[in-house]
Amino acid sequence: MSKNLVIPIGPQHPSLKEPACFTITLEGEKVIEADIGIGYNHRGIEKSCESRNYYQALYIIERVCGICSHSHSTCYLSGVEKLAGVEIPRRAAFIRTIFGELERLHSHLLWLGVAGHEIGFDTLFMYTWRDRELVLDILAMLCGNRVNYGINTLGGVRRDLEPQHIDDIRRMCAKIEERNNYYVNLALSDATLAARLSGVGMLSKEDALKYGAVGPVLRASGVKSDTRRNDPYLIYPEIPFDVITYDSCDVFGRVVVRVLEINESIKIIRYCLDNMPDGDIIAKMPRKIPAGEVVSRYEAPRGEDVHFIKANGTDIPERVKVRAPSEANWHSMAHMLKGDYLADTPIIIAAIDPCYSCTDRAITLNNAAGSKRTDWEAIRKHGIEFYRNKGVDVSRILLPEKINY
Amino acid sequence: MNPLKKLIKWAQRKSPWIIHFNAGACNGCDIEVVDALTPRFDLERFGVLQKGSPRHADVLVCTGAVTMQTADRLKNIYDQMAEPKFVVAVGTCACSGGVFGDCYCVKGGIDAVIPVSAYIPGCAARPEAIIDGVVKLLSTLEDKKLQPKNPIVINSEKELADMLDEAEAAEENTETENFEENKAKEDNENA
Amino acid sequence: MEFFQMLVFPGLIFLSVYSFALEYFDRIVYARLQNRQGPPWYQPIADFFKLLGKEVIVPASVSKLWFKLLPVFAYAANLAAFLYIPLTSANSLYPFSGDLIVVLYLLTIPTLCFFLAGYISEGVYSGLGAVRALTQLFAYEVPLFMALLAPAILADSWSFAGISAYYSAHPIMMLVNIPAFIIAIIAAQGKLERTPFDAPEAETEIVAGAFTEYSGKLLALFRFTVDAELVVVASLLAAVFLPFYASNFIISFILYLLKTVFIVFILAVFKGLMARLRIEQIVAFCWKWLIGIGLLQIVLNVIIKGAF
Amino acid sequence: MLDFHTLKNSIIERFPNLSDEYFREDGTRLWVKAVLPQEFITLFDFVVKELRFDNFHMTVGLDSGDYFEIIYLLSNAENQMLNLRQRTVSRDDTFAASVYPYFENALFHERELIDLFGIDVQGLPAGHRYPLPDKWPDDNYPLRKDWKTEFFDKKTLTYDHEAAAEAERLRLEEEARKKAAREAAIAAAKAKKAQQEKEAQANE
Repeated sequence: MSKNLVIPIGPQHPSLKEPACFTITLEGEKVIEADIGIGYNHRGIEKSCESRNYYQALYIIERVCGICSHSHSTCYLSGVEKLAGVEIPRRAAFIRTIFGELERLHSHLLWLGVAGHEIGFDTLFMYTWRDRELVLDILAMLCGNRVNYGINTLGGVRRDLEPQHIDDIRRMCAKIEERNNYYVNLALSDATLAARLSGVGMLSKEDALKYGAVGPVLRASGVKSDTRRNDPYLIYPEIPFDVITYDSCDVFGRVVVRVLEINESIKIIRYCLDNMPDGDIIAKMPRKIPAGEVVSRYEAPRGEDVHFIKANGTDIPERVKVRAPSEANWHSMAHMLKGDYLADTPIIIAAIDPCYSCTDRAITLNNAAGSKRTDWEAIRKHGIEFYRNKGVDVSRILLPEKINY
Repeated sequence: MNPLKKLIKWAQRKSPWIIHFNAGACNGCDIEVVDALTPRFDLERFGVLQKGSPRHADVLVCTGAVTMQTADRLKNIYDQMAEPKFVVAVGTCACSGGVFGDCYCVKGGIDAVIPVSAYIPGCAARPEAIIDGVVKLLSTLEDKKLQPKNPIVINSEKELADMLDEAEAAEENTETENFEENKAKEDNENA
Repeated sequence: MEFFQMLVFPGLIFLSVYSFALEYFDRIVYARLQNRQGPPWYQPIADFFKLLGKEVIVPASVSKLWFKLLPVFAYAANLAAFLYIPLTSANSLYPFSGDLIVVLYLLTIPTLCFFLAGYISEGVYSGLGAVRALTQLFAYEVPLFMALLAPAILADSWSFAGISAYYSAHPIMMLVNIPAFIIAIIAAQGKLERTPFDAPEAETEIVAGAFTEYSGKLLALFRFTVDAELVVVASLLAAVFLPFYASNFIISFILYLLKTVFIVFILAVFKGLMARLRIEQIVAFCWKWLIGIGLLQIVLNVIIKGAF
Repeated sequence: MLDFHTLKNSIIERFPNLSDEYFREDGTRLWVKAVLPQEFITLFDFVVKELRFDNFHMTVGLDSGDYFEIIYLLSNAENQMLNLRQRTVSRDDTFAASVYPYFENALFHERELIDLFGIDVQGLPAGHRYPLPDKWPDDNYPLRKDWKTEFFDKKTLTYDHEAAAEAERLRLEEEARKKAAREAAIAAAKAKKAQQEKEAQANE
């Protein structure tokens, strides 16, 4: 392949769970140039929040991203409650923390499976997703839905944790912890896993800070920064947990950071279950939020999630801005892609655990310079398009028999 | 040869290969679609395999409200798939645009762009619902008269152009029927 | 009689039926490894006939003749190789002195067909898949030849008949070839492009490698070739490394089935436990490790042959 | 851990025209009032270089009536957050300075300002438009207050300006009428109360 080959990965590609288009310029098997094309998921969430009151906007904010819906709703609500000057009851704060950590559990297990799938290790994919089912059962038991659990509401939590729920959660935590130890020594001992992951997607400490990486990607480059410690919220100031860092600066480090964070989350859940106070779970919230601006930060499974809310005294928010964690990692990922092999591209893209629906952004791939499409589709599409704007769908037309082919 | 046709129809019911495309979803449904392939809900029991290339797949599983950006890519993938092909819309957003229906950048459900064979509602449609939808789609294959079209092989731009001109000529004399058909299509689109 | 043998028993019908059976066995073992339930027994047959019923899309800029003929060449090479491998008795359909070498060379033709299929369909992904198929061919070909020729050196003859005669004479010699058997298994995994070595059709990187543009009947034939290759390679390994046969037909046929199922079981477990290696890691691994052990094995065999 | 007081003084002493009422403290966050672009760049450079606020979180675009504002969220190693504001001169002259030279990952945020607000951010490298789809019609900026989604026809991708203006006029009339009605009600209530007091005094 003397000339540089331009490979479009996406918008539909088996390794991507969501639409994004990466134009990778190759020299042989080495990647020399990577251009990110994301934002196919831009649905105009911020505009629709401005035509909904605070309760209705909560439903949109929860569906920014399917995997970290609790992070977005908690971040949004802590902002609105701060504006309204309402202090949510302690029991509600405990329940929110437990749900945040349950979400981190199933998100990290999900990512471990996807990473395994990217490098062709489907057995790891199947095992981790089987264990993830345990966490989803608990979530379904607690709040009725496996994904987009609507436990949060303005001023606190919708449902309480009954005693028999609590020992189900403890049993699940024990089972997940035992499975997770298996994954910890699998990650550290398996030869092919190490062969495929170490030395791939290097992001040095300075680059991580320069490009503003967040979450496990930052912590895997040796930077000790976690929003639960930097800007504590809910119950985190009291909880004794430590921030996991690993200084191998590559995809292998991100696997280790995420796997060890699962253990931390289990420790946090156990602490919350042990000393959860009684009391009511929701506080009275005024319908009209007084005018003001607030910035709320939350540690989502993929990194730091920042919400900006501006209220103008009515019951409709004037401006809601969501900065999802994946959006901060795009630049560091484009930097990581250069210099590695094509075979590593999917795992590097997956390594920052991108959540395109979170990033809510749209960039298109300029086909002129880009991919080399087989001529057949071009002709076939041309034919269908040519006839579509004439109002007749050619694929439905029964071509007269006399055309012999 | 009737037995061969019957065998092929049986085979189509028994081994639907799916290809998954997210047309702007919150990826809650995508995770549930992929979840249906994992040990607890194993879709391989029904012979379902996830395939990478549109050429290999029969069932296009779409999730998410179609944003304007993904609309023509979704159309492109649908065109690339080999007949007989089906489309399954998973999740409320795919069926009708869902909670993002009124956003400025969203075209609505999957049927705004391509014909859909099966709708599976649910905000994050559960894997059980997805499996039920796929199995129901398979069982409808029997009664629908499904003859695989003989392949139209087009070799060059010129040949395609002539074929389309003939089709255009054929279209002239069927102008009147098409007029009603188009009007009917207009009505149910803005209904 | 000859015609019957060609067409039915060791020939076309048996090969097709047995390749469906082995593909089913392989998928069930793989699924059970991931504690999934796995497909029903008729799944390979259903996949094959469903693909027959699908529309064939032929890219316009491709020479139609070659695009359609390549799967046929690949399958024909497989079938030809299968005729030379002894199944139930010491000598196969047409035993002659160098049939081991002929089978080995016939087995490289399918890989060349995969390369040509990927190359002429000019898609970005299929082009890359084709190049990877060739680079992998150079990686596993030499160790596979070494591993298969080591027992031949010990048996001092290039034909299956000679090998089975020698090893049935002194069976303990089979234990000497254990390292060669291990290398042959790993190289076979590379030849069949299965998971540790499936860079040429890595689903998450280059969609479906050389077969990206194929659909309908042609894809069915290609998948059929891949299954047939599994049968041929398994019976080749069985014929070279476990060359013992019973006297009457029924028992030796069951013995043959057991041998091939055992080999395919190892390949399936192998596939379940490993992650996919990058293409240059595959080449490095094959050239450094497999050839090293292969050379040792050949030297060992020469010494033993000299001694006895 | 320099507290906000020293922080404020160091900024005011470097930029005399920023007086104390320009700042607002709120927990661990220090908000700064809006500043015109020319002045903003020197302030931004001072804050990033000298005060070591080198962690960039995001930019937020705001349509505040007669001009646009851009809020930059920065934080330093001690996790104190400083929110600077830059405002454009007016709704039509939408020039704004870019911070891309300081923070490369501000690229997406600032492209978004261009697309969704129509703020003309100078100093960004060439690249695709962002985040709107490529078929999006020009000078249609969705996040502006006067752009309503219901007047945007998704099929033909055109914005119906007359209907929007019409609806705007109706809304203003409606508001005026309601305000007038409310004042009338208050006046009536006051009159009634005054009259009741007179009666109370009368019958004492």
